[in-house]
Amino acid sequence: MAEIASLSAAVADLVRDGDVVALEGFTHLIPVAAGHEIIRQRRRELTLVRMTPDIVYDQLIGAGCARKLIFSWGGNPGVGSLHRFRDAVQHGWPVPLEIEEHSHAGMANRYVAGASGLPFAVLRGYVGTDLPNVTDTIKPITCPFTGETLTAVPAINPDVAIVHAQRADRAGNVQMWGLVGVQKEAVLAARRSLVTVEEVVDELEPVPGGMVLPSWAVDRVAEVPGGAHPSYAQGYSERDNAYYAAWDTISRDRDEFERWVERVRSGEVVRAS
Amino acid sequence: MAEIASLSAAVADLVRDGDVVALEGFTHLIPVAAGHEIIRQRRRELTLVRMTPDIVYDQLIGAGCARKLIFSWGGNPGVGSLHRFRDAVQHGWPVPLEIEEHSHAGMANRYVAGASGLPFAVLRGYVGTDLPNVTDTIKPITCPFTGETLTAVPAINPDVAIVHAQRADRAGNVQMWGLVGVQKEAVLAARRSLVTVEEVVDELEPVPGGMVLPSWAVDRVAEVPGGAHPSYAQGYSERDNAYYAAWDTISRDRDEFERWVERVRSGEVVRAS
Amino acid sequence: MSTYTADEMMSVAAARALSGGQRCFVGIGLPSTAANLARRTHAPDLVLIYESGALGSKPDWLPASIGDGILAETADAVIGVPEVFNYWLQPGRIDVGFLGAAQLDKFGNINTTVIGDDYANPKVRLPGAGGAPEIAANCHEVYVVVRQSKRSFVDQVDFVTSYGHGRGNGERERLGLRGAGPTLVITDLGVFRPDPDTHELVLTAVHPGVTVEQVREATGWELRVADELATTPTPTSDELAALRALKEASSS
Amino acid sequence: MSTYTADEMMSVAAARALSGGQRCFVGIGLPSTAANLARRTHAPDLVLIYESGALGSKPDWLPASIGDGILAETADAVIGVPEVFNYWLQPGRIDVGFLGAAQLDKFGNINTTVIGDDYANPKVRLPGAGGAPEIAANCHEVYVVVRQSKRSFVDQVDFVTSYGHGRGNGERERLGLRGAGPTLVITDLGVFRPDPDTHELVLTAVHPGVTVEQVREATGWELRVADELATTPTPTSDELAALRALKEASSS
Repeated sequence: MAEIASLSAAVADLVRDGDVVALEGFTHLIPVAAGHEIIRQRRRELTLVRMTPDIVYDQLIGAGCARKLIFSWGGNPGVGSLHRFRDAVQHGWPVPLEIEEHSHAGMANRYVAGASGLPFAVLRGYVGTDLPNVTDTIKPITCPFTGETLTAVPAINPDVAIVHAQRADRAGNVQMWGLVGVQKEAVLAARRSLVTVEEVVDELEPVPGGMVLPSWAVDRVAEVPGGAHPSYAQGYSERDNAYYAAWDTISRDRDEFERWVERVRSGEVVRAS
Repeated sequence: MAEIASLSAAVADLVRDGDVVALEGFTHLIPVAAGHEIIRQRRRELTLVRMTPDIVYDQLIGAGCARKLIFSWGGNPGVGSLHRFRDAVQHGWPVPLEIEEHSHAGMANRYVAGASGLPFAVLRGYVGTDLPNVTDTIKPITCPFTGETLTAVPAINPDVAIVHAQRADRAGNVQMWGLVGVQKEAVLAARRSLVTVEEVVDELEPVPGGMVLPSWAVDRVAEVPGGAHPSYAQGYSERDNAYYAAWDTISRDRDEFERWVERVRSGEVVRAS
Repeated sequence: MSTYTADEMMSVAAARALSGGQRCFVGIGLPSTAANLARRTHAPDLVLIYESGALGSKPDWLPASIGDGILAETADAVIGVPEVFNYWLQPGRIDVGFLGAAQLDKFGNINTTVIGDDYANPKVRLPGAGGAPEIAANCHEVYVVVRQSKRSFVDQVDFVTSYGHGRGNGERERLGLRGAGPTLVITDLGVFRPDPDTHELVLTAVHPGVTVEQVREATGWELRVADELATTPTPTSDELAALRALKEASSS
Repeated sequence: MSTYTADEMMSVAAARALSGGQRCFVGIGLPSTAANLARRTHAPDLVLIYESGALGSKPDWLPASIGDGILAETADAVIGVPEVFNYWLQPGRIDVGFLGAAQLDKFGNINTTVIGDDYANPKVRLPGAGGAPEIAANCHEVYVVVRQSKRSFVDQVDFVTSYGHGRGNGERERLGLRGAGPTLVITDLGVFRPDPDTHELVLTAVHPGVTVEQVREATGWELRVADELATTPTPTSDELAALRALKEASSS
């Protein structure tokens, strides 16, 4: 059963140096505040997993929390590049960043396999591309019925998955709606899980398009209103497009970025702002 | 784009002798009226696919429409055996019935593979059972990453899938909610598809737990209120448990069953009743 | 003390085996009766999972089928059937798989496929596997509830639909199956548990008024009896009242 | 005639390539602009599919990202990301994949991964693959929209992120890829189509006022020009009005 905890206690309990950690949320419902808490707690040597590492991963990478990134698209959506990510890959700053690179279809299926208790997934993917030449977690597999060759990718089973959702009830059942990405799969694939929510309510009113994760499939729930900012929570907030643009400036310069990290560490930046 | 048609025209257009046909619906939303229309149109030599062949398949088998059944559980749920199914398997009446037998997990994954454009699916299943000894569509497969042996089953891609849903709009977009079984997978796996609906409406109001199949993924929509009887359509009708019990009597005796078929053929039984 | 039937004793004994907070994958019929009774008596927070796609159902009456509307309407979450098997059952998230059986053998293997030794020409064609093979494989443990007779309780099943302990002696582990398999069998006569070494089912308790001789008569193999044979406590009036209320509500 | 920019010409030309009723898998940026413009002008029943899980979105303004709320709120159906790729893209249900590119080569191969020939030590680290490799593989055909320069239009991409026609001459078919691959490339200078035999991209149209020499200057390989070179019709005032209204609404 999920325990309702503070964000800092939940991150302290669940996230350890060296862990494989997935903060998921496909543009919508990105658990940014939890990422900041990881920076604040100075976690190190994490293997970060995420289909679309965007600014929250740029922040974690720039703050030196990560030694490896498993991903399929790393950019500032609608704006451009991730400068901290590029700096880490191109110049090893602040620490070298190993990368394991897939496509979205491959990553989504890796989570599905992880959630399904299978060691691998099968897809029609990567054929003809250079990705199998640089990523050793892409292999051919033969259909035992037709003889056709397809592509296999291994399951992802993070030590910890963190997602953001709209609501939880006091028993820790979690409800989310709108674009739900691979959040359910990430939670189910992980050994431990934390869900930050906009609010904890007495009862989860059913919502069109809503999905419920039962309390017994989640370890911790933390109430963090606005915890997805500058991403959004449908029904609670709008995407802050201006912040994504502003991040381009903050992140372009190492010194300016480090001042931002200091603000996070001092507790001044509680949400992305 | 789905064309809105009468049930008889849709079945005449889509279902041909010798086809592989899946009528899906997991206890809820079973397309019974469409099954009766297939009996009325005297289709022959069908390979019938269904996870839970219950009374609608008992009827199709007894009426001599089928030469083969691919399934995972054949019974009258909550009542007992399917007498027409047993008679066909044990005595070849009215025609012999070949069977291909799986588990629910295997069948569900066969539909998933079919819907996904993959030739096979992988699961942890069948291990230690006698099913692989009698069913040749169950094979071992090795994980290319861990070396572990798992089980593979081939995709199901029916010629025609038929499901029942609560509503469609005039453009042919289909909406269903409640227990949705493998209905989406069956439609997406099939070459042609028919959805019978309780009603065609001007606009699909979003519903909690609702799922929409876009018009362009469906071939025909037919308005058949009560078309799931004696199964039910959540929000429209209740399961007719008495009818399931009554079927036990009708189906136990060949003559009584044949009188029932005549009533269907004469158009007297439009719904199961 | 009120009177009760052997079936009621069986349902009560099966219900008692479940404890609060457990996640229980429920087959229809006897298992569903027992699981719902447990939820209405000593285990209100038992989590019921039905293969039709209902996670955490809280029905007020006994559903006639695994797809009754009441299961979806009272569920914490309603999901598609592929997700039930792939995301919830297969990874080992379910504590107890609660199954029935047409035939059960000495090592807890279950047959719900055919009676007779020729699959192609069966004496009796049964419904088939349903969800049971993977429930038996992937739940942490399996409880079986079955009415006992020489016909249903056999030395070796005609067809292994759901694997129990094979021919015993650790075969199950050698096949790489993750769950512990059948750890408890509850019948209308008594309770059986597998021997820890051989995995043969051993009679560990008889229901009140049942003799070992009666159980032996209804067992198709040479019955082993535990050194310390228990007697099941009789159903309490609360248990019987709850069971009868569940059944009454479902038939009304 | 109103004046317009080269980018506007490119978006209008790209929009015109789409026709009503087509199912279009839309990347963000230039492809999304073109697809939404098509829906607001000549192809109102174009079906827009975004990898974030929105099937049939009908946004009133240009979304800043593939996950904007407007995409979910106006969609026919909202689904999870695994389902987008497995149930909708992979089986070949989508007519057109509309992609951008950082680098595009003579055979329509796309690079969005790294600039430079050492993957481990790239000159420029780009965002990576996203959904593009499987969009390029599994849509019936692929349209690419890209601003053209000698840097972006190269003889051979540094990294094949999304496979076009390989090194040409039917390589794509031999790999067993089901979709036809890139059949149309629209730039700010003109329009390219693959030669039916060699699959090399050939200039088939120039935008008004653009010379073949200008296109040649902005092409990193020895440019081939179609025998019958067309000139793109200038944007109509309706097209420009619709495009500007879309952009205005999105920045307000």
